[in-house]
Amino acid sequence: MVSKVLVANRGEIACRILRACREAGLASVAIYAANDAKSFFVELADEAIALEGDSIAETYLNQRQILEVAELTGADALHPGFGFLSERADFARAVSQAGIQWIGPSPSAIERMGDKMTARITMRDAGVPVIPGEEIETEDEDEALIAIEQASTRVGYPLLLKASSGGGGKGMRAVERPEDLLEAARSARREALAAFGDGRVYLERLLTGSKHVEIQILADRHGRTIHLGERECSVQRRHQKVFEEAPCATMTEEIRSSMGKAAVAAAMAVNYEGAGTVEFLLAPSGEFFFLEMNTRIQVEHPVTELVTGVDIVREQLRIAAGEPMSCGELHIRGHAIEVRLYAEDATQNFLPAIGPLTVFQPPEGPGIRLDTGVRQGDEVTPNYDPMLAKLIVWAPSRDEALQRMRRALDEFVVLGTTTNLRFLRELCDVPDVVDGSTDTTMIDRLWPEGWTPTLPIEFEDGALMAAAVAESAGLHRKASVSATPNEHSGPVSPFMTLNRRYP
Amino acid sequence: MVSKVLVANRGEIACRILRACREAGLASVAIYAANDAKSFFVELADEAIALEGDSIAETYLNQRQILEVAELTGADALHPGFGFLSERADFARAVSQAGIQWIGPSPSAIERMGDKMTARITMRDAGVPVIPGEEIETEDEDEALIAIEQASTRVGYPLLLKASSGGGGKGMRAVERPEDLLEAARSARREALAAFGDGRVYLERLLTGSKHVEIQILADRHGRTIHLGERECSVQRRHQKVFEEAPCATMTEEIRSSMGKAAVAAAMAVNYEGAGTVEFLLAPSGEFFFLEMNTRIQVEHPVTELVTGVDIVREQLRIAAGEPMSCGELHIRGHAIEVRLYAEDATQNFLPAIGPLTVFQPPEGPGIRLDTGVRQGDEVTPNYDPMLAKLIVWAPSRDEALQRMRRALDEFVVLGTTTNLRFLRELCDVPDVVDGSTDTTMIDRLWPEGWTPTLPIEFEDGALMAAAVAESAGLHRKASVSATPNEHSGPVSPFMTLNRRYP
Amino acid sequence: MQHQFRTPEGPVEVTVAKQGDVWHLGEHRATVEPDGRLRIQLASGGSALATVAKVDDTWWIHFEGHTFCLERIEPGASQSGEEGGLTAPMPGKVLDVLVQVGQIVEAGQTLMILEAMKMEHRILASTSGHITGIHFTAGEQVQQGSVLLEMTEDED
Amino acid sequence: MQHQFRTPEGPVEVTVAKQGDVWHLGEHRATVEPDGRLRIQLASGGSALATVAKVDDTWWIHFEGHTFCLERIEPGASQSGEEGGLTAPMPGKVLDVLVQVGQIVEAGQTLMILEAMKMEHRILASTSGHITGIHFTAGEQVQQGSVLLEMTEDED
Repeated sequence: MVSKVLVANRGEIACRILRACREAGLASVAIYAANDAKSFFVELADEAIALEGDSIAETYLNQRQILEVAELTGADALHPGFGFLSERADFARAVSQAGIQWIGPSPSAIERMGDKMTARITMRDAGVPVIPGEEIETEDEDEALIAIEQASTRVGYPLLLKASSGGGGKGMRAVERPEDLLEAARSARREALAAFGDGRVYLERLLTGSKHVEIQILADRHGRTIHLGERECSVQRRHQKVFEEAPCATMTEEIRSSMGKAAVAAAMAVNYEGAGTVEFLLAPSGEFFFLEMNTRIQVEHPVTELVTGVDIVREQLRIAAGEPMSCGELHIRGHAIEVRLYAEDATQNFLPAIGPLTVFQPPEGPGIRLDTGVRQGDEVTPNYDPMLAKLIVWAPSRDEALQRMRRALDEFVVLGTTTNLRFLRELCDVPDVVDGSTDTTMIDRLWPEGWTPTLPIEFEDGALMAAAVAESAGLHRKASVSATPNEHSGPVSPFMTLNRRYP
Repeated sequence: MVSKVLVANRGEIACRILRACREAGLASVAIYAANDAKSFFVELADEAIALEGDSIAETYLNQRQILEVAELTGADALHPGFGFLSERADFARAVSQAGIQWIGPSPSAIERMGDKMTARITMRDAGVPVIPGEEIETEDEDEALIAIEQASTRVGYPLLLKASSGGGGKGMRAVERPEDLLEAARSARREALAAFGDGRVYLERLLTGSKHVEIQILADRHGRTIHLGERECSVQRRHQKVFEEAPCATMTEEIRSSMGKAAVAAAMAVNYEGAGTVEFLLAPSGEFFFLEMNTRIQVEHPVTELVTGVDIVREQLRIAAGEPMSCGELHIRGHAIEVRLYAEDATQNFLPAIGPLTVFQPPEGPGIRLDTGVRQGDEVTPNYDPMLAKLIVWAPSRDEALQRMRRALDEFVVLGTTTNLRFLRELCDVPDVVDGSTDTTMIDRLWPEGWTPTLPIEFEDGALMAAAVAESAGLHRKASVSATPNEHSGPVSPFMTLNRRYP
Repeated sequence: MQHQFRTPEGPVEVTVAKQGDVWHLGEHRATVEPDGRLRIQLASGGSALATVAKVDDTWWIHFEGHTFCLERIEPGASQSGEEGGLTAPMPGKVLDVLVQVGQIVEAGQTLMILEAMKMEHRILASTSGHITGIHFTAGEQVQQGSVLLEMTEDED
Repeated sequence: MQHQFRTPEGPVEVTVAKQGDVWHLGEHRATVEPDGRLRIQLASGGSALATVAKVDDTWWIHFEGHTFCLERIEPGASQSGEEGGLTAPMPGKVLDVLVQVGQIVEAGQTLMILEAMKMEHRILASTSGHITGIHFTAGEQVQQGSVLLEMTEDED
C-alpha cells in the first residue's frame, strides 16, 4: 500500500509526478532548496518541506536529509524522478531500509545497469548485442590513461569515451584523432568525477550515421514485463537530446519486435520492476546495439504516453503499490514529437543562458501538451539544468505532427531569457527531420560552424521598429492592461441584513 | 482544390478551425464585428476583415457581406463553424453558387435535417426510430395553438415543445401540465421566431430517465460514410449541454453497433458529406430514438477526437478539398470528458454573467486540452454566447478521466467574471456522474431548488481574510511583478563596429 | 486594519493586523507572496494560496477551488438599493411588459421578459404586492442593474 | 524620436515618428495595441503583432516567430568592454586556470575552464597574444560578465 508520496526532485518532472499523485488520490510531499521556494512544483504538493543547505549536494542529493523529511512527514513511498538520486542504488537501498517504498527498480537492478561497464557485460551475457568497445575498470588516473590508450588502437577511431557512471552527456567525449585522446580522457574523467564521484571511463566505437532508438519498459510484481514500443531521440546537441519522437520514422514491425524482445530480455535479466528504458543504436543496416538502460522515468516519456495511451507515471505508482499494471495490449496510434525548450543560446554553441521569464506564453490548442515547471515571472538561474519545458504534440500522422509542432512553436513567446525556440522551429524544416532520416550526428553535420537563424532582413527592421516605438511610447513604464482593470463592474450581489463581525 | 479558407465564425471554434488551416498549410481569412476587433481568433488568421454593422444580423449573420469578403480576399472555401450560418441551407447554396467550396454537407442535406419536422419524417421513412410525437406544420399562430392543444392529448404529458428550426435549447419548452401548455407554446414560438425567423414548433413525448447519446459521422466523396462512435451529453441545464463524454459509460458493443448503423443510414439518406452528428435518446431499456441531426461540427467534437485519434476539423478540410478521409478503422481508446466553462451564475439558475477576465489561468499537464477563444485581460460582453472555454481531459479509463478533470478544475482560476467553474467541479463528485448513470434531467432532479456550492465555513474565512489583507496591503495599486521586472540583466551581446542608421 | 465587505449573507466587518510580514485574523495567518498572491494559513492547520484581483470595488478571490466575490463597502457609504426595485440582472432588451402600474401581482408572477445573449429571461415578482412604477417598454435596451419596475410588498 | 540599439551587427540608430496613433519608420508603420503589443505593418505589406518586454536596458521583442534582444544605448553613454577582457559567459565556478601572466597564447587555446549548470565550459583565446592579467583562481565563483583574464593582441 502507498498513501503518501515524497517526490525527491524539482522542476517539470516534480510537477508531472505531483499531479499524478493528486489524480491518483495520493497525498504528496515536495522537498525544495531555498532557491526553489517560489517554484511551481512547491505549490502543487500537499506539503512542501524546505531543505537546509545551499549546494545541490546539501539539498537534492542529500540522502540523509531527504530521509528525515520522509520520516517527518510520514511519507510511505518515494519517487526520485530523473537525475539527482534517481539512479543511486545506495539511496534506493536506504529508502527501502527505512520502510519506505522506492518507486523504481531494486537497488541491485540499478547497480547492474547504472554502472555502464557492468551493464555492457550483463547484456553481452544475455545475448543482447553491444557496441564494439572495451571496458577500463581501473580507477587510478595514470593506469587508466595507459589502458585507454592501448584499448583505443583496438577499438579504432573515431571513438567515444563514456563515463561508466555517466548520463546526459556528462563525462562523454567523441575523439576523432589519436592525438586528442589523452586530453579528452582527462577532461571526461574530471567531469565524471565531479558529477558522479566516479572517474572511470570506457571506450566504444563511434558509430556514425546511426539512430538513437530506445524501448520503454514496464514490469510489475505480477509476472508481466512488457515494452511500449520505441522512441527515436537521434537529434542531439552536446550529447543531449533535443527532439524526440514516437514511433521512429524508419521503424519496421520486424525490428520493433526484435528490439522489443531484446529490451524485455534486458529488463528480465536484472529482475526489473517499474518503468525503465533500454537504449539502442540502430545502424542503417537494421542492426542494433545496446547502449545502456536508464532505470528510471525519462525526460521524453510523454511521446510514448501519447502514442500508446499509457500513463507511465501513473503505472509507476500502481506498480510500486504492488498492483498489476493496468495497460493492455500494445497499440501504437498516430505520431508524437517532443522538443526540449532550453534556456540556451543556440547561436553560441548552445551555451546555457539565465534571466527572468518576463513573458512566457506557451501555445494552445488540440494535440498540444506542455510539461513545464516554470511560469511567467519566474527566474532562470544557473543552479539547475537549463531545460524550461517540454513541448509535445500528437497528430494522426508524422507529417501532421510536424505541421502541428511548427504551428505550436510559432505561437510560443518567451522574452527575458535567451532560449532555443527558433532553433527548434527551424529544426522542423530541416530535410533530414522532414523525411525522418535523422541520426545522432545530424546537428554537427548540418551546422559544423554553429547554427545561426535564417532571418529575413525585414523582420529585423520590424523588431528594431518595435523596440523604438516601445521605448518612445514608454511601454515599460505602463502596467499591463490586464493587471489593473478599472472600468468594469463585477456582478451585483444581492445582500440581506444579517451582520457578521470578524474576528 | 482548397487553398484559402474563410472562417465565418468567431470565438473558440474560429480559433480551432484557423489553427487547423495553419497546420494544413491553408491560408485563412477571419471576419469580425467591431466588438471582436481585439479577440484572439482575429490574431490567428492570416488575414482579418472587419464587418460593418453592429448587430449579429448585420455582421456574422450577414450573408451578403460575408460573400463580399470572400470575393475580396480570394477565399476559395468557407468554414461556417457551428451556430450562426452553419445550418442555413440558403447560405450554403449562395456560397457554392459564388464558386466557393462550402465546408459542410449539401444545401439539400442541411434543409432536410435542419427542419426538425422534415428530419423526423425522413428518418421514420428510413426506418430509424423517432420519439413519439406530432408535427404541426402550420405557421399561423392561432391555428398552430389549436393544433398543438389537440396533439397534446394524443402525445400525453409530460411533453416537449420544440422549434422546428431550433437548436441549443432555444424555442424548447418542457410542459408538465395541460394548463401550462398555451403559455409555453406562445413563448417557444416567440423565441423561435426571434432566433430563427420561423415560429413553428412540434410536440414530442418527454422521455424522462433517458440519456442523450449522439454519433459522430464522417462522409467523403469517395464512397465512405463512417461513424466515430458515440458521445454522451446527458448532463444539461436549460437544455444546454455542460458535461460531455466519450464513450458513453453504459454503452454496449451491441447498442453502439446498431446506433452507429442507424446514424450512417441517416447520413446516407440525405447523401451526406463532411462531418455531422446524429443525436439519439437512449432509454434505460436500451431502445433509442432519433432526436435530430446536426449538419455541422459540434461543440463537443473534441471528446471524440481524443478517444478515436481522428482530427475531425482536419478531415472536414480534406473532404471539402475532394480528398478521401485519412482515418482508418474505428478504434476507441480510453475515455474523454469535456466540461463547458460558461460565464454564468450557477447559483442564480445559470444566469449569464459579464465582466472582465482579470485573471484567466487554465490548468496544465498531461491529458488536458483547452479549446478557448479568450485570454486573460479579455472582456466578456452580452453580445455573444457566454461559453468561455471547453476543458477536455483524456485518460486511459473513465475513473482516471474524472480524477484528472477534478485536478484540472482545481487548478483553473478565473477572476473578474462569475463562471460555473465550481459547479463543474462539484458535478465531478455527484454519484450519478461517478457511476455513469447520468440522464437528461439529472441537474433538475438533483437541485430542484437551484444549486449552491458546498462551502466549508473556514474557506469563506480565508477568502474574507484574503480580501482584507489585499485591501490593506494595497495589492490593487501594485503592478504585477512579472509585468515590470527591473533587477535582471539580459545576456550580454557581443557587438562590433559596423554602424547602421534607420531609416 | 478594518474593512467591510458585502457577502451573500450580508455585510461583514473584518479586522486584520500586521506583525512583521505576517497578517493575522484571529488564529488565521497570511503573507503576501512576491507574485501578488496570498499564502493563507487557516487556524485548522490548512494552508493554501489565494489569487486575488480587484475590479472596481470588488475583490475577486480564488481560494481552495472556490471563487469569492467580495464587494468592499467604502467607510461611510450609504446602503441603497435594498427595497422595492426590480433590477435588470444583465444588459439586454425588453421583449415584453406583462403588467401595468397599479396591478396586483402574486409572488412568482412574470412581470417582464428580457432578451440577452440570445435567450429569454423572465423578471418575476419576489413577493405579492402592487406595481408602483414601470420604467421601460418593449424594445428598449436596459443596462445591468437598471431598475425595471417598482412594487410595494403587500402587508399580510 | 531617435534611439540607439545594440544588435549583433553593431549599434543601430532608429528614428520613429508619430502621426496620430500611428508610428512611422520609413514605409513601415506601427500602432500600440491596448494589451501593450505592437501591430507592425511592414513596407512589403506583411503585418504581424510584436510582443515586447524590457529587462533593464534591453528590449526583448518577439516578432514573426523570431526573438530579438536589443539593448538600448543611453544617449551619451560611453562604449566600454570592447577590448582585451575575456569575460565569463555565465555565472559559475572556475575549475582550472591553464595559463600564467606573461604567457604567449595562440588563438583557440584554452585559457580557463569554468563549471556552470553541471557542465564544463572552456574559455578560449580569440586571437594570439600575451596574457596580461588573471583575476580568478581555481575554485572561485564568478558572475556573468566578470572579466576573467586580460590579454593583448599580438600585432601581425
